[in-house]
Amino acid sequence: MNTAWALIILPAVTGLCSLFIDSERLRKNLLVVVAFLHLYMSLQLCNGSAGELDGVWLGVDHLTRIFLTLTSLLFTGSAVYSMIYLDKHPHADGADLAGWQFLRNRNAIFVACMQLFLAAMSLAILSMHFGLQWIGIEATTLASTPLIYYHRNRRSLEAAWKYMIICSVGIALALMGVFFLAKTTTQHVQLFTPAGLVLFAGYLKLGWLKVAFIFFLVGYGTKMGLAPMHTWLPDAHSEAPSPVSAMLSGALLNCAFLGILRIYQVCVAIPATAAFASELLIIAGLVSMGFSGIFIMHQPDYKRMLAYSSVEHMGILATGIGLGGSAIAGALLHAICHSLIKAPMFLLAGNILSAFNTKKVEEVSGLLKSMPFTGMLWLAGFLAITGTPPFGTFISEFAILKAALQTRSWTTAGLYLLFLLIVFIGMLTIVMQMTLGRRPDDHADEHHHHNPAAKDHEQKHEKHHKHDAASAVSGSVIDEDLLQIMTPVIFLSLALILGFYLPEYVRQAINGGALLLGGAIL
Amino acid sequence: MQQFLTAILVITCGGLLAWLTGRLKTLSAAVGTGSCIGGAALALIPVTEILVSGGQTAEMVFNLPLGAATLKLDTVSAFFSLPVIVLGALSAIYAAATCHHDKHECGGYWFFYCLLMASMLFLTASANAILFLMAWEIMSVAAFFLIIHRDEIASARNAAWRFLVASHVGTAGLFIMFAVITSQCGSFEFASFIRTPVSAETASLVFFLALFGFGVKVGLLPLHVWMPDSYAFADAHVSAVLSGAMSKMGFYGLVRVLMFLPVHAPSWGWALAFGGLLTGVFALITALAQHDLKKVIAYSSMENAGIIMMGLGCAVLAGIWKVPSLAFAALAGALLHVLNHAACKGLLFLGSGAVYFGTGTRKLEAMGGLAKTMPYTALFFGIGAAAISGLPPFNSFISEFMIFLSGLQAARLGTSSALLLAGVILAGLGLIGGLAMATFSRTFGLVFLGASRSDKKVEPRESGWLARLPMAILVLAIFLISLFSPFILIPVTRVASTIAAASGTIFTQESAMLNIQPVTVSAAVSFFLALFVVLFWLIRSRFFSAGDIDNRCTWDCGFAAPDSRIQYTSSSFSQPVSEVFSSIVRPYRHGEKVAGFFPAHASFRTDAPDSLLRYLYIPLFGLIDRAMVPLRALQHGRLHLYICYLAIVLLALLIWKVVAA
Amino acid sequence: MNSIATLLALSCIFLLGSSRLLMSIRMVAFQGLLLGILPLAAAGDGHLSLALIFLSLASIALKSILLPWLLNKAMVDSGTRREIEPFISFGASMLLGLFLLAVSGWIVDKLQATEPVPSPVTLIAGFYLVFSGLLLLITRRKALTQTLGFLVLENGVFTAGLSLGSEFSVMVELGILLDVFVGIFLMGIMLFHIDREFDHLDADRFNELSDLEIAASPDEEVAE
Amino acid sequence: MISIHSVVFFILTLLLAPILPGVINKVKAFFGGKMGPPVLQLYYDIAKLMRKSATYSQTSSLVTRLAPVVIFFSTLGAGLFVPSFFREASCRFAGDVVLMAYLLGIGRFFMVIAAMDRGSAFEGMGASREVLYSALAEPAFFCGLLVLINETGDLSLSGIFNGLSLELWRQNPAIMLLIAVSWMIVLLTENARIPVDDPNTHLELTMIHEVMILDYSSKDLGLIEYASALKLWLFSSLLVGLIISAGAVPPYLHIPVFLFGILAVAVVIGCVESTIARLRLIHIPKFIVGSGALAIIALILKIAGN
Repeated sequence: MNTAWALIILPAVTGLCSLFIDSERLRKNLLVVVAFLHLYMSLQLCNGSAGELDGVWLGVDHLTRIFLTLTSLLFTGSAVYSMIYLDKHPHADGADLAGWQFLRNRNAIFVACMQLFLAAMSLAILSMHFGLQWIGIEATTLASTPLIYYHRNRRSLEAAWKYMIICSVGIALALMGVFFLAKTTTQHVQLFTPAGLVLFAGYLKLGWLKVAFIFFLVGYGTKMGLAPMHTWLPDAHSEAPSPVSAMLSGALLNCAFLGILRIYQVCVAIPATAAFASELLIIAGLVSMGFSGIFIMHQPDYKRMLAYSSVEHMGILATGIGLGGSAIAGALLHAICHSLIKAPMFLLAGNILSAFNTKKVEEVSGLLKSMPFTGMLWLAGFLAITGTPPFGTFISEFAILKAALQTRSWTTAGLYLLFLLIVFIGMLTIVMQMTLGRRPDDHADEHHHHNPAAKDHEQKHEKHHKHDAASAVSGSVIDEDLLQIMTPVIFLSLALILGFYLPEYVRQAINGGALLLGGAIL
Repeated sequence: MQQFLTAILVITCGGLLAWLTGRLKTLSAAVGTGSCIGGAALALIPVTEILVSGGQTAEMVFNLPLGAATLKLDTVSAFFSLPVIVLGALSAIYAAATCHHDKHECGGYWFFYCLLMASMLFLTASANAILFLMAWEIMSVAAFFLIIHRDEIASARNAAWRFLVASHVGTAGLFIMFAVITSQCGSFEFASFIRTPVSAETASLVFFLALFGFGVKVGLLPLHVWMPDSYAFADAHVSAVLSGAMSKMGFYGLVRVLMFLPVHAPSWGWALAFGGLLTGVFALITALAQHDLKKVIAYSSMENAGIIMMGLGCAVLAGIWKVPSLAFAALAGALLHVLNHAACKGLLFLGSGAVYFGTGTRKLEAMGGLAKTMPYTALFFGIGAAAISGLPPFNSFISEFMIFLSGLQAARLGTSSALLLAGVILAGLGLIGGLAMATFSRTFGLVFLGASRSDKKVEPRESGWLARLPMAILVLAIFLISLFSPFILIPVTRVASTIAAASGTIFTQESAMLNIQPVTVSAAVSFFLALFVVLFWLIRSRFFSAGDIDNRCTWDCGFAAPDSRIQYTSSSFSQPVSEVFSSIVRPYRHGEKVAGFFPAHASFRTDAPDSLLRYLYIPLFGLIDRAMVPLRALQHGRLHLYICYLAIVLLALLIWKVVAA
Repeated sequence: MNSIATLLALSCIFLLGSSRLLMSIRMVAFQGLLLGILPLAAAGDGHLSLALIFLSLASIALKSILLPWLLNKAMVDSGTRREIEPFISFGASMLLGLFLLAVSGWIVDKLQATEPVPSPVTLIAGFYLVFSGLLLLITRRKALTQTLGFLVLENGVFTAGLSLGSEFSVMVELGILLDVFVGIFLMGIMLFHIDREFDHLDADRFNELSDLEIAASPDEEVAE
Repeated sequence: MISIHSVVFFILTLLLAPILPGVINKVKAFFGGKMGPPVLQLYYDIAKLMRKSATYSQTSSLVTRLAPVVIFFSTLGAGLFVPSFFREASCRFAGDVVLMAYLLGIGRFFMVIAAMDRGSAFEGMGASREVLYSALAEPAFFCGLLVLINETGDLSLSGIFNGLSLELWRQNPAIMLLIAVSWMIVLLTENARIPVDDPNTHLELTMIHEVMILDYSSKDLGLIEYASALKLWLFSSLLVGLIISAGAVPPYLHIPVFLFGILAVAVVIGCVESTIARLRLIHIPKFIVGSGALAIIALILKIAGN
């Protein structure tokens, strides 16, 4: 139990301290040390006794296991990455913020808020008490807003403001949901936790439970990025520094997702509400997938593309949970794979951004030649995120589809596949534009290749061919730092392994979680 | 089984090694080729065992996230892995021989080549839906990376894009298909698919989904649009493998699915037969209008897919009508044609590669007279061309003959539907055969005969012996298959009976002999004739005494100074055909009218891009794009309205679920 | 208790109508005060726990003193005095406010049909505050007013919570209060930044980030 | 499978084949009110060609020299399966018709590539037309054939044509007539006769068969001329077999009746050639497809019949 509290308090304290540390190196090292410490402790906690600890405030069940391990793994990754990221952005003093001296150094704020962010997420994941969980999730918003505003320019300010307002409103509604949920039980709840409420399942007042679920769905759904409440997501993800985007998409969304899972856990205990909740979740999921499809097609900004892909995957998760049965296990597996793939994608996007310093897709090309590793990983990540075997996403998506067909919900299955296809096509077009072709420097004749008017462009290829091949091999290669590549490689290979081998630990966690949510084991 | 897996492993690891050693071109080429050949040799042992001795099948069980999965090598998978093994090894040799032409860094190229080969072998062996889909997707992805090898070329990128999108759409179909079956029987194992009975509707749903999904790979009529460009822009040896081996995997899948479903419906047979007919005819009339050597060959592989499909359709119907001999002729013909097509198509693509390296172009308009400078390539390509047009005494004739035979037997059957089937097969194959003959006589003539049409004065050079070796081997294979067709038909019979047995059709000895005997005779007769030709050719010079022969310039009806420019070009050759089928092919015509008494400069050129692409797919995708654009206004960046969405959703849900309820 | 709820509702209608920022801030502060004494009223006859009093004092301190002061400072620094004409005119938004009052009445009525609540009027007020908070957020142009709107929303949530009589242990309540405070605090800081970057506080003019423009049409369009 | 008896008839066929063109030309001369060349003219021509010295184009390659041999032997091979004189063909087996068609096909293949081998302006023209027309003719031939198979229940040419009897004509004359007409058209197409092609026009631009062999001389030309005469004979004997069904003729009358029939066919061709003008090139495909249409109608009638 103490470990659990330590997991929350340690990063919080160190975070606050690092506001006042002056040496850049010390701060960064602290960040990494805390990350690894957190990872170590959370692994210990999760390997410990199964089921809940005392579970009034904090507790560890299978869902916690999945998301806690995932979060601190991702945090470690992006902490390591942000070492080099901060080197690339030497700390510049922001103008003074209305006289608060200690808020001047943006790198200090970055490091501090990263750790506070971790603390908040740990709280959100570990807390069993609905109120405590709400505090945690709200805290994540507060901790991450300064991170999004890291670059201190208009765009990032706008993104941060939108993020702040929309998420706070959403979360406020979730709080109302929490109050309603409290109302469902007999006046004074001893155990205001999912497990506690499930014990009372027979006596819960369905009317209030439904209202509560609606508020939870809208509130936490906003944070999770379910359409049409996802509107903050692309802005925040595209403007935030890459390691932060990685955390937002890989870990934060999961926390909000967990928030919804917790009340769903209560809902499934009662048949009537179970059907009600599933219906809403499936609708929300499909709508999100559709939205992301629309915006990924011809998306001019590759970080926004990743953001919308996150919206899509949140949609997949919601659909999977809503479908029930073996789809729930599939959804949980999918959550793991998505985090393991999306985070490195954002980090790679960071590499590309720092090399080409543009977020425009059409200004990036020939990655495979100019940044071979990043380019190859970018392609691999694309294949992984679109559910190409042997990556884990393939297994999870297939499991969800199978469940959809088993429950005879043809329209769901059809739309699900259609949206997956649209997203695939959209991302493929963008990724090919970025990775293939010549480097921008010898773009000159690229255009009159492209020129559709040229009737006999085939002939041109013949002419250009030799020279193309020559220019393809000649030319300089942008050097890539080991730290930039290592994290993505590790995460992607983990996602790859999940494709054909589920470690017993993961399998137990997933199956246990699925059972908690009234699903079938994988 | 162990041997087979080791082979796959060897190939994959060899590929990885080749990638790592990518900087050293020759080394990585050596590693890649070596692993491909070694793996092929290893895999060939169990495959031949199973095919020759028959019966015993090897199994092995894996553990996957979604439960245990079986790898199984039975006669059918062994048969379909043959083209992969042979073509894979031969094309690898060819690639090694020609890789010095390639200025790119080839390590990754080798890796994906090996991956493609390995995944196809794995595919044939996988007896589990998940494994199958995995292998299927890896295969497609590997092929994609092979196609984008020359990614500086915009059209190559388009081709690759189209390929991957098409194969993904197809795979979506397969996803649903397998999900439907598994939701019926709960397990992902093929064995359990066969055991569980399904309702007629489900069976039809499954079959048509499979036809869609696998049809994309084999190039069934409306789904073929990825094919020509991908084959054209990939390197020769890659196109050889894609066309000869990968597209055959589609047929493997189709056959498997037919084996899952014990009870077939007539509609499937008709769909296959008519689909095959339309595919074949469309492919050829489009091929005749092409001016890109490799596109012609690509369309012809679509045509052969059509022929195979007709055979399968006939077999399905015959199975329903309970006419074993008819079913046997059709099925064995189709299966044999798979092998034959692989051999011919490999030969033709490799030959086209040799031509490309020799002349530096793929355009028929710029070729001609290569027979003099590249005699071997000319010989090999000529044999390939004659073979793929199904002319005796070459191998494709044997398989087409068997399918014809099934048509004739259907005609004898007498029922109306049988007559209709016979009409489709006989008339269809007749037309297809004629058009194929037209296509390949045109291609061979334009490329190798006459005088050179190209204006650049570089002398085309024959490719090295190492590059010619695979072609020679394939030619040998062509002759062996046709010469020893009765013996080749023994394993084919075994495979065919395995497939037919799944749907309850049993081939008796005489039902097989009924078809094998005529095959033997016709093979023998055509070989005797060939023998006569050769003998006569040997003594031919005796008839001409020394002074008897003199050489002049071509007698162009008295035109004194003929030169290469007055030759018939590919456009003019295809003109009559495009004229007849102009409603389908719709070639573009470029060039100005000849005017005045002494016309100065005039030129004429046609090209015929795939009409389905032009009139169906590009407009369709454009439409979808345009439909999506207005919706993007939803993300307008106005905070107030974003919050408005939130409020609306909240109110809507409250009113819908709480107040209204 | 009902009287307090009524006051809250009235203050909302006033907020919807007023164009002067200073007045709006004061009105929100007044709401904070009311909200602070609401739990005491709810607890009613006799058993006032020490924790309860402490909580209400804390919330009064935060919501009706600290935050208004912060916002006031922001307003003064930015030198904006009054809200420019919103998307929906003040009169219209007042009418809309009345309509929302009706809606929340309706919803609460429906909710009550299944499960009775201790004080429906307070719950109505809670819903009404939430809705009008949203309305403020949606219709007002100034970032400052949006912050106010958010505060109103929060107040609404708390009112609803109190009306349902579902209060948690002190620790949770404190945590919630802390979160709200930090949130508004951050918003305040950002207001300064917005003022410095854009030298205006018009949130409706932030729409640099959008998906309205489209990438150059990709490969599949290229004619063969 | 092969009997001395049938070999004799096969040799007889080979000997008589070159008469047909002679007969046709006689008929045409008669219509033109001329004497015309003797009936045995083709024999003389071939004999003369065999003695002449050869000329080859410099652009030509081995293909030009190989083609005549292949054409000759493939036609010969095709002849093995075609029953003449209402007797067994010298070689029969199930589906031999396919082999026959494809043997003619390989002959055509070589004819075409040889034509392209000289790189001349005109021969390619002929080639491009030849391949199209022959391809269009195939379905007509096979459709007709499968109706006959359905009637006789045999899969070999000999079997089919010996199985035919007047009964068929009596039962469903329409079908038989349609087949006969469509096969007549096929014959005209395959053997390059008017209205598809004009063997002795003097304008190469409109030729098909003749223009492909412009560059041949001496023994090569002789072989080709003989092969095409033989081809004409084979197709005519199929037509005769169809119209005068074997069942209707008593064995001792086989030879005279067959000879009469085949001459009649030649006369008919002659009449057609001298009465009808050559079609314009753009109309020829319709003409051939028309024959296919007739055959298909026959098939449909048959299907409707049972």
